[in-house]
Amino acid sequence: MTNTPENYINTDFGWKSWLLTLDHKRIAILYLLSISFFFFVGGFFAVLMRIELLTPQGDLVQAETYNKLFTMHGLVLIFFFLIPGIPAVLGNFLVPMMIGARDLAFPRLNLLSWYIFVTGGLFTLYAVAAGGVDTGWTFYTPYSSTYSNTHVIAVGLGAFITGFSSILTGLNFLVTIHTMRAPGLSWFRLPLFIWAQYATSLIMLLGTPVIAITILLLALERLFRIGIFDPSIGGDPVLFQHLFWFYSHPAVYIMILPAMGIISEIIACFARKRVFGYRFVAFSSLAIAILGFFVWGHHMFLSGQSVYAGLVFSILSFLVAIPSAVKVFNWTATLYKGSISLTTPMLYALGFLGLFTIGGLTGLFLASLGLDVHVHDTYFVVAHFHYIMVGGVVMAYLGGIHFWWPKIFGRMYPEFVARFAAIVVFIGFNLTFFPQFLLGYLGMPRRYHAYVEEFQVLNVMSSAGASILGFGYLLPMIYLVWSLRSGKRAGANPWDAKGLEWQTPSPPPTTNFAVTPVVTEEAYAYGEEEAAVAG
Amino acid sequence: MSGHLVPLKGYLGIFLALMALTAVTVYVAFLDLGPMNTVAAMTIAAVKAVLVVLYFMHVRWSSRLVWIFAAAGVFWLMIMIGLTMADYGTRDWL
Amino acid sequence: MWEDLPLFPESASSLSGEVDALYVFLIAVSAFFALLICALVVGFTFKYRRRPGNERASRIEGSLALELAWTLIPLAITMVIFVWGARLYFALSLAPEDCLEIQVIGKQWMWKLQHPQGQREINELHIPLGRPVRLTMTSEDVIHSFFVPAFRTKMDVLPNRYSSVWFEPTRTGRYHLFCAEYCGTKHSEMIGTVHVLEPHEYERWLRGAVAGEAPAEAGRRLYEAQRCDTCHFAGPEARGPVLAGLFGRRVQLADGSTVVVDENHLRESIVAPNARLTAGWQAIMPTYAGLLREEEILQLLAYIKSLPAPEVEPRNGDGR
Amino acid sequence: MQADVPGLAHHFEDLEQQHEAGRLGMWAFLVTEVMFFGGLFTGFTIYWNAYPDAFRAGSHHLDVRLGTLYTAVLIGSSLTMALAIRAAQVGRRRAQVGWLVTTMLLGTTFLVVKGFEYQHKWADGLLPGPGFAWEGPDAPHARIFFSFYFAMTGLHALHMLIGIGVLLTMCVKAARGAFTPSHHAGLEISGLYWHFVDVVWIFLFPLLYLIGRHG
Repeated sequence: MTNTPENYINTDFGWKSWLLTLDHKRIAILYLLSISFFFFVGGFFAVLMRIELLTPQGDLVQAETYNKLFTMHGLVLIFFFLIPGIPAVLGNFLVPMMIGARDLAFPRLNLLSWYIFVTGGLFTLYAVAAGGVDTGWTFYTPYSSTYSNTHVIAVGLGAFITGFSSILTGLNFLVTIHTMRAPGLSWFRLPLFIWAQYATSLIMLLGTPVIAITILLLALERLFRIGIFDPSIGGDPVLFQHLFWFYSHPAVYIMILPAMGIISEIIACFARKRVFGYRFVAFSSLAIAILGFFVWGHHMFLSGQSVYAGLVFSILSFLVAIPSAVKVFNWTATLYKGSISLTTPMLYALGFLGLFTIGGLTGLFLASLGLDVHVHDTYFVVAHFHYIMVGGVVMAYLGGIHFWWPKIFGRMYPEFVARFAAIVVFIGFNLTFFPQFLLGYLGMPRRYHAYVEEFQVLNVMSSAGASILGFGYLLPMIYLVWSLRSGKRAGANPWDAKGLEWQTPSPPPTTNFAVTPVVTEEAYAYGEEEAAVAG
Repeated sequence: MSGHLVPLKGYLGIFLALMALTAVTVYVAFLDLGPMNTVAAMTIAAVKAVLVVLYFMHVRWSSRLVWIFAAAGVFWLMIMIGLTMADYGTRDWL
Repeated sequence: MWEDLPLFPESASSLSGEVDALYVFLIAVSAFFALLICALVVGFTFKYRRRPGNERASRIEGSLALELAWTLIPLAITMVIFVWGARLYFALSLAPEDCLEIQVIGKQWMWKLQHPQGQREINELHIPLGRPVRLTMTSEDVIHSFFVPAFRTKMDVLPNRYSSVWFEPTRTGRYHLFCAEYCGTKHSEMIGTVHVLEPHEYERWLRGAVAGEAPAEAGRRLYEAQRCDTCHFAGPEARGPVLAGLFGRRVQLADGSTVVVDENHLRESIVAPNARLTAGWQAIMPTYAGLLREEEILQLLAYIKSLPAPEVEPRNGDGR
Repeated sequence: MQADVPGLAHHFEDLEQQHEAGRLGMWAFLVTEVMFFGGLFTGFTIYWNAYPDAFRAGSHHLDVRLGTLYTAVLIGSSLTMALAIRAAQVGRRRAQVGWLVTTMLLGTTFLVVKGFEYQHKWADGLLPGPGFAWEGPDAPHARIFFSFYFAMTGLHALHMLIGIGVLLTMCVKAARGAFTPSHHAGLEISGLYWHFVDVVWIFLFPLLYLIGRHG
């Protein structure tokens, strides 16, 4: 490290310099460490579940334990990995750099958001240690408010607190993107990752407070029996579902939109081309963010919600599928006449394309009223959202981590092993979750600790796939850590990529840019050959 | 940045208008107007809120972005109430 | 091993084939688009891989025609799926007229069912082939969900409220009954079996099963034991509306709105009588919440529904 | 970089940008606040629509004179808050402090009276929970009215408490002369928050206190 120029990592070494840092890049590292921890905690729960489901009888753990496992698996991975994952790590690091700013608009709020996140996480871990919670991550009343005798309030408080870190992150991004773009960086010159983060921030700001108040009311219901959600004293449990899904459906887009942003960056770079239909991809992010708020009732077609409300929510759900389809088609078209190199990030991005397509298409099955009656609350739903959240978000997250790893740490990861790991993850993922579609249509309900015998073959296949997937996730963990010391040194721009973040040294200096950059060209100006436009 | 300087009289006028509207809404609440009671109460409240937002919170003299933010809050609240009511309002249609 | 790997559950109701048809259609649509995307991605990646002679990409900005095409074509396809799914949903929701009416109570962690003639079952349901069956369901505690994969139907079972589901079995046999809404520790043990029998076998089963009192009959005894008739009778001194013939009618409420007297309205009128008071009556009825079990409320409902409408139109909430 | 401008954070280009960011940030935060209270407003609307009689009876138990008083006090405090900012705009330090103190006093008055009202409701057994005592018909849904009453006014009071805390800080800063005609964004942003709390009350007042008046 002797001859390395000063950067944000080596500028200072003490604990304090990290724990009190206001540098968005260091806060991103703090987030990276914390969410990686939660990823493996949540993944550990998943491993236990898949082992339990190898046999129909439910003989590894007690039913109570199993119920806690799937609850904590969902809670930890949704609230502490998927939602903060891409925005708080890659977004935090990249948003200021991509728009040519020296930091986010509110550095103190940024640090505060990490502390809030950690506090919420500690609450949740405390609840796990104290015995866990068994309501499912959806906290449906009246089970959660009256019948469960597990640590509902502690876990709810954990989610409640973490929500504020999400709000602060969204607020910071929104203001930063509005006010701090470098001279010349007009909206249509922004990288699509920024558009995606902007759309995500909107959802964080508008949705998260609703889950906060809902959890608050749930806690009050549990403590004082206020009656709002309690049917035994005149309340309506379905109202809880409305308020819960008003946030929790858009929350899915909090997870997937930033992932889509990453995919746009990676595909443009490794096809060496401007993203096909840039404006359509940009606006489809906004369309998803806005339309995403109109569809929550599709989780409630069988809840006792009115049939007519079901009709409205169904048609709106089909509409929100369109902008996602538009994105997929545009990414595919971007490859046309490109100059494509299959690096590790690109492998993840192409894997994302396939898996997200399947995840999105199976969403149509669930939006369709008559078919949802059969597949609702079965493994079909489980498979669908894992295709989006694991096949989509986690693939994109890993792709993004590899893509920007040299920028963040100034080291290259080992390319060959990384490609191998990407392929293992892709295969393992499909083996794990494709059988679950079949299981769901066969009628296996979700959240079953034991099941009837005819479901066993598919469950064994799924568990086998999960072991491959788990191995695939461990590999990057190992070689990425290894690369921190022993990886090849990366130059400022190892991919020869466009975008302001690549114009700084790797790792970047604390102030990002010595001189505020002036932007004179569109995003992804890879200097393509002028050719006759086909199609 | 120092923002728009509202004359003292302007603030006082808004204040008096708000107080007058408060008096009106209390008076109207005691009349039996059937469903119009709700409409009247909510309309008056909305007018009062708009006065506070436009003048006391200076939105009248703020950038377009602030207008959009303020409108977005109202719009999303309407989505939440409206679509939830779409369920409760039509439950016994079938 | 392929016998161990079924792809479709058994198909045993009048609508299960239609659900399968929509499913197959959606699989076809999905397979087409998924394969299209995969083929294009793989094809482009191979054809335009970076190699000498293809160091630089060709400049392509986009194409409005293509954007419109891949917005409007998927939109049209999804609208077809929407209409198809919605029609099916209505078919699954609207029970035909002359159903076999069965009462279902879900509780942690069992299904309690009762036939109109009084036979009770737990986690088992015997029904005749070829006759539509309608279940009126409620829960004693948390939310459950009644799911029979072979019938391709499912409905949440809520506390303090009735929901219903119907199906017409078309094949004899034994089929799984699952609880599909997570309901606590033994959620996965809240399962049972639906037995679809030939009609004559069903008759024999009915005779052989332990016949309890028919719900309507038990309801009549409850009605008398609770002295409902001291207030609900025809005459100038009546303090509550006549209940005979009330079911299914539209009545006016004290606040001016109207409501159809269905199971849920009757239920609310028993457990929270003053929440939605019928116009023209005083708020004097005491609540029976906690005094009657779910089963007893269902029996009262069965009795009230069984009462023949009186010849003379009584004054029933349509004002005095 | 113009590091020598007083009050300019290192990562902003100029004060204009910094102030605009602060103002936008507060507005974005207020939008989340709208949705936070929005969950309660949604629930209230649903139940009020379903059980209008119980809600009117519950509302009838609230003191409309007190409700009017709260409204007047809060609107007054919004006026004094606006005047405090105006004093900063024209550079009058003592007036700033004076108006801020008045604002806080009005806010405190609101909270103290509210405290007495809570105590009264508690004594009457109207606190939702096992001890809920309701004489009129349809106790379950009257209880839900009072659940909303306490949740909404309680959350509102909590916001006022935070607001008073913020104003106290601003007051100290104002006394030290931190706000000048060209640089008083902190005060302005605190004002936005205070006015927002007033706007919430403008809706709570008719919903809670007035729906049960007629008939």
